[in-house]
Amino acid sequence: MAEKKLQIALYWAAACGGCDVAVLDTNEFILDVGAVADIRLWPIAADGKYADIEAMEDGELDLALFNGAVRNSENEHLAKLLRSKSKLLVAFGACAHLGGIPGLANLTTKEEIFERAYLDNPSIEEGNTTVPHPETPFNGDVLTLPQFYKRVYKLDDVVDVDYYLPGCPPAADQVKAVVLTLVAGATGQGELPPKGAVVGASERAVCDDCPRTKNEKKVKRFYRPWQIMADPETCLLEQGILCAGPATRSGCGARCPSSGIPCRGCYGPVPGVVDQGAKLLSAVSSIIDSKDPGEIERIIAGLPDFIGYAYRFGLPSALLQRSVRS
Amino acid sequence: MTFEPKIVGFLCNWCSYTGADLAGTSRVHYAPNVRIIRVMCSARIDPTFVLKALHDGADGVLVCGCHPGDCHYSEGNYKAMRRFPLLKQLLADYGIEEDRVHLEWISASEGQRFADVVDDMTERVRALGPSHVRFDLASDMAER
Amino acid sequence: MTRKISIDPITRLEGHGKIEIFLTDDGAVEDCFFQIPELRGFERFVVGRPIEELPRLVTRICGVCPASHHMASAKAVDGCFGGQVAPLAVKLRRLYYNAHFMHSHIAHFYALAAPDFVVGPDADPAQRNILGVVAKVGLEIGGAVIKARAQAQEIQRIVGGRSTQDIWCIPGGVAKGLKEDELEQIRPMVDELYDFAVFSLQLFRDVVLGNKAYVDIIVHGPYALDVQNMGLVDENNAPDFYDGMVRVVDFEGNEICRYAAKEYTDYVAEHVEPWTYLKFPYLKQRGWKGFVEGIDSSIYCATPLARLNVADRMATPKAQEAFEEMYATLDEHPSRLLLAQHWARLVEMVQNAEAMRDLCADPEITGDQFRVIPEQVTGEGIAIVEAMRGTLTHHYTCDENAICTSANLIVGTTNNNAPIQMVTKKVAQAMIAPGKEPDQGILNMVEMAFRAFDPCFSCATHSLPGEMPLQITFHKAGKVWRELRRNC
Amino acid sequence: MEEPRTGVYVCNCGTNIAKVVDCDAVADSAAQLPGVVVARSYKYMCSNPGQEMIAQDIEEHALERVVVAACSPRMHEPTFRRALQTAGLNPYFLEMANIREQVSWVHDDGAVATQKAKALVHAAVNRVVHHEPLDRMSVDMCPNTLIIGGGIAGMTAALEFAGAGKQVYLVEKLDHLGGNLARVDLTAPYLDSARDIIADRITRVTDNEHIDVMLDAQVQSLDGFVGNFKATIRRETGLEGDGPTVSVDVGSVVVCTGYKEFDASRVTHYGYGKLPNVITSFEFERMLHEGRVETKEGRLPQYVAIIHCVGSRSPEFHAYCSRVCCMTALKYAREVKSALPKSYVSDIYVDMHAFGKGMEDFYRRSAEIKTLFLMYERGEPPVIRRADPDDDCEMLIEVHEQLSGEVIEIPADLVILMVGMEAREDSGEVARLVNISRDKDGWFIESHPKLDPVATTTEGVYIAGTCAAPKDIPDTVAQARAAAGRILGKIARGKIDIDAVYAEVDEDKCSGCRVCNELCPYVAIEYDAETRRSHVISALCKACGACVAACPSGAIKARHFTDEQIFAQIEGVLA
Repeated sequence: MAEKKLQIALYWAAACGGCDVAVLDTNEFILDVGAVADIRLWPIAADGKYADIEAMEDGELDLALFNGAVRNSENEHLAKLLRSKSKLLVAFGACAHLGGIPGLANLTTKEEIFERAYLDNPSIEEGNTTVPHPETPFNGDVLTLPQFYKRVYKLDDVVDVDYYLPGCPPAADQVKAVVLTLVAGATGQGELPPKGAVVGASERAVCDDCPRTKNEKKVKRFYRPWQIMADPETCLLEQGILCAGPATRSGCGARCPSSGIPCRGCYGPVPGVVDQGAKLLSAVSSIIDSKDPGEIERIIAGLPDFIGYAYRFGLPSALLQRSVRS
Repeated sequence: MTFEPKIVGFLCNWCSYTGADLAGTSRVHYAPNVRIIRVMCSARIDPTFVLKALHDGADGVLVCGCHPGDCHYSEGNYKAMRRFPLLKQLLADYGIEEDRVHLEWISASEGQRFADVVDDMTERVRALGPSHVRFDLASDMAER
Repeated sequence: MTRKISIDPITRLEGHGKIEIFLTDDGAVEDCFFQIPELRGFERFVVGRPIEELPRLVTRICGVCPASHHMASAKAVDGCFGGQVAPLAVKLRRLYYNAHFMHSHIAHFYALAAPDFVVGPDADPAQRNILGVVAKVGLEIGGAVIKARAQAQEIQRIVGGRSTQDIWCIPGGVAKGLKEDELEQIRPMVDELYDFAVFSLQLFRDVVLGNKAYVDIIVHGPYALDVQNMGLVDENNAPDFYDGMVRVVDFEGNEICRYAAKEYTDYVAEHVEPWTYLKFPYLKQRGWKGFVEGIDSSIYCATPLARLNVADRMATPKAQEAFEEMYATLDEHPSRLLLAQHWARLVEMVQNAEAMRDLCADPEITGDQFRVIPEQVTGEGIAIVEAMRGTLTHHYTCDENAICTSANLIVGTTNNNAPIQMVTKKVAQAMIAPGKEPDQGILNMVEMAFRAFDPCFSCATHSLPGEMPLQITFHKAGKVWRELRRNC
Repeated sequence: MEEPRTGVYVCNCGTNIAKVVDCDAVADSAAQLPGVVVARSYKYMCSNPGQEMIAQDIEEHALERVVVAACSPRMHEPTFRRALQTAGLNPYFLEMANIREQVSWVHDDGAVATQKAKALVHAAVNRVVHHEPLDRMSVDMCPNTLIIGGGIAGMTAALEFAGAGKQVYLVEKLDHLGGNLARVDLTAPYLDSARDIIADRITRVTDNEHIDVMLDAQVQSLDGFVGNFKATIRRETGLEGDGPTVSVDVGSVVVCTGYKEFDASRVTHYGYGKLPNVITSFEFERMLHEGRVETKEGRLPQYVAIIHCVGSRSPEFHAYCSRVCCMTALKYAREVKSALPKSYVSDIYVDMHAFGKGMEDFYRRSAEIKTLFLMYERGEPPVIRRADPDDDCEMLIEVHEQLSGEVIEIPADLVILMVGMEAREDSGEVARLVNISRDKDGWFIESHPKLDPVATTTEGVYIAGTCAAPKDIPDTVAQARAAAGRILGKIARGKIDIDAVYAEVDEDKCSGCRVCNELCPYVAIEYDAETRRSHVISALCKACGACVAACPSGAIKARHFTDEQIFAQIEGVLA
């Protein structure tokens, strides 16, 4: 075992870099990994020989951690490349797992995004009509840019994924645990999780780890977080503050509710749940305390843009993808 | 040929489903577009069912329960009633036409009414045309 | 026929920024393009979301400096509610933000910049990384670096619940206050960080200023750019990272303008080129004049150095000493020497540490009045903070139900898009000339030019700062002619 | 996964299904579905040969699942479940597709109907794959019974139980037993005295050691489930209102709350309430009781008129027939004659309903005693007005007589309105109390109108007598005995099977968010503060599934209505 070092690659696509920071936040642990593995590609921490990756045999890599969603042709190309070169491919973090916050772009269109970024914008150069283009000719040659897709995809929309590590970003200790498990598995010193498994997360919802006290729930009014001084000890949902905790897999350690901020669901659905948003919807509306249709309407008016809460981190993984608008 | 919508109907066992049976025993004829799925109570209807039906190609979804105050489980239909407006809002956020998903109270003695509801819903969904919701990743990626 | 050289800082396929250099047949640089191939569209898809959610959304623009976006966003959202904020919340936010600034600067200086200076620009690439630095300065210092970064992060976590992908600010204040016991945890860390900042300055003095070769690179390298400077200052024209007025000063030290956040559209505009997704901000009143240097150029830098360039003094005593020492050595204020960025960063770190110390000493800091409930929705908010990598502007509007109706962002690195463009071309021209074949050297030089700006393409394009693998591909009539690589 | 071996049986239901649906085609398409090893179309699946066919196939083809496409599962699901059980297969491995009530009886286009039938069968086959073997829970049957209502029905049932030595709690709202029958004098057709019928029963009931009669009492709450109810009963202690409550354990409940008579003043053209000598049938019964047939003024009436269908069989009031009024009217005609031989009796009716044993003879005999029969059109009811002073009568009734086709005016000194039966105003409360449903007229709904007339949709709760619909004494008594018989059978077994369909919490998934806690109408969900988990008391759960849909963790499973099963059905109907 020891003589042949593990071959590892880390990569980010349409992401913010928080996932790589999460890896950095394992601090000295990285050095331990360095001891058992060759990190063949990791742009943030340098010294990755990309060209070698392309030159590699298929399956030459043992493990590839891919974070970020697929927003453009380059992201997709790299996803496919790493898939073919690596024995194990891990969707690392909410964007690769569910589409992440960049996935909210699926509520709008490519045209609207370009319009806003380059044409209709208070600080844009007056009278500008230029927008970036995949191909710009220059002296008989051409400057190329990757193609910006119509919508955002999650990693397993474009390639086959072995494991999913949820979180925005994944908690550093979870990253540690998962890397250890996979390294052990890949070196035959341990059992690999079943293919397709969500790793580095709890089997229960965030409430299980949330320190707030929970009681029977009946809600007469929903509040936006800034509208009331929430009691620091009791369940936020009970107080009428929309919290995705009950419909969200734990593993984060309930960081947000512990700090007085409602959960927004970055770890994705609880195991066995098909659509996180639908489940949040069902739970939240089930605790409405009224039998009067008019009053019920008034109560849910306290939950504007529900789709933005229901699929904050997972629109590309929701049951419904395409609306009549697109 | 005219478009024949596919509608999935979720009916509670005690009132609506019995009402639909009554339409049958009374030989009341109605549009054949609704395919009925029986649940014990309208409160069992998880919004996921509705999204799943739309996702799998339903052009419309009909949800039926007992009349408020007359639920076999005393208040199950109120639970359905509470979930529905938020579900409608979510579907609207998606840009899905309102008439595609409909909630109706049908009692065990309202066979005729059930038939009317089905005919009416079928007409409204037919007028909307086929649902654009059904999502096929392959074709979507092909045209991106 | 033109030859095209393409430098992929993070090769094409990893693609978060590449350089295309066009050579004439005789081998002179004809033109040079620094391309950013990414766009995510936050400005569009935050529309329709409840305005108070934006501070939690925009942090995903950049996982490297999420706190900068969180702060700018929080302030812009406060603005949408009439701008009323609990005074204690402002103090807590400053404490939190200084901590964030500090760990970001530590990471950059030691992991990214130090290799050039501590290990040496000409050292073996394999050694030119944090491990090399540790090898040179000794393990205990290496340990101290990791510890300091972790401590600064821990302070952020204790104060605001999370150290990355921040969640803490809500309209009118912050979600949680600072408890007495939490303050007691923080205090010793703050003191250690102060000592660490002072130590880092000393290290710079000893290792860098003590080495004539390095000083030469800083002062005489091709890394001077005759463009203007932008930065946020307080009423005394001392740097302020959280709030203040934007001051723009030309490279000779004349103030061009001094404006409040809400006026930004009068002073800054963004130019678009078809070959890159990243826009080019410029001084609006001067108009877009292209990528040109000069005293009346409309191009500006917004960097640590620029911040000190527009400042008359530092806000805290120890930082003030460091400030005076630096400019005395550089012997110009403002300075055009891009590599002085690293020094500027250390000076800022001292101010961060001192500021945190003062805030911890504030008797009110553990109070419970850390939030006010907004009474009205006024509909528009514009906020500016200093991100580590430059001035950061967030501009929102919302409807009467506090739902976002529009958003506009000018992020730190975007400000420096044009200067990066220009310095890259400058370096290329210096290194590539008729008859002079490009060689490995160009890689280091180009990288150092980049590094000077610490370009955070997470913000601008969401690639990451790092020791960027470099690759130059020389094209003759579109065909690959030769390749040079480092770290790739 | 390897699909379980499934058999599909398409019932022709004689021609009920086959005349519209191409059953063979449905079977053929089913045969193509994964896992289906045998698919047959047969004339009557519910017949013995039909059931044996299933049993045989289970044997021969080693079937693991069975789908029957036939009538509504509400009709024959128990039948086919038994068939599976006798063949040694878990009864819950059955799924039915309703292609009669919801296809052949409601669609006429054969092609379309067959298409729909195929889809429903596809859904059933998809679903049955995910079925799990379930065991019914067997719990003790409490031998005590609660009877609500002390009328003829309630007392009859009570005596049945007492006769079998079983404890009964008979709860009567009023201060006396007897119900509506106690307000009646003689009964049709044999004119024996209702008094005797009632009085005898009242003494037997009150004297019986096994019958705890609670007068001035009302059931306040009923919790629990079949075999194990707990009822709280509040006794009114006269004037000072609310009295003590007692709580009793019962295994079954018989609802015998009876009816109330129609309020005649709602029919304006009869002038009831304005004209002093227009009275209702019950007011007339009281006269007979007191043995004096006379007008308000105390004169003996020369002309007596009886008007039928007051409030019944009328579009604006009740569409239904109250079933007993016609014969009661004839009874009155005879009683008037015997009381006042010189008087003239006219009987104004719509149709004379004389169904049932001895009734036609009774009708004929009444005709012989010179009663004047006048038939009016439902749309044109008679109109009563005061007579002029010089007339020899007090009132004049204008009737559009159907047989002669003439408008006839007849004299009257006393008018008896045959008021119909209607559901009691408190029937809604009672329905909610014992959790049963009412039809549009407020009558309680039976489990099946023909096959199960005294049971309800709530196991352990039965209905008897006129609370279910208007009926006469023999039918009421028959129902009361039927209900008692059903219950005594269960008591004799001592144990009772609870449906295996209920909700279950997977505590490894439950996060203790407590969203479900408030939702259960039967307080079947317990939260354990120690383990911070919620859990369902299966015996109390009635399987509505409210908590299942609400659980954001998908930690609650609705046995036999799982998400997987319903998803599979959705895919099936849309395939």
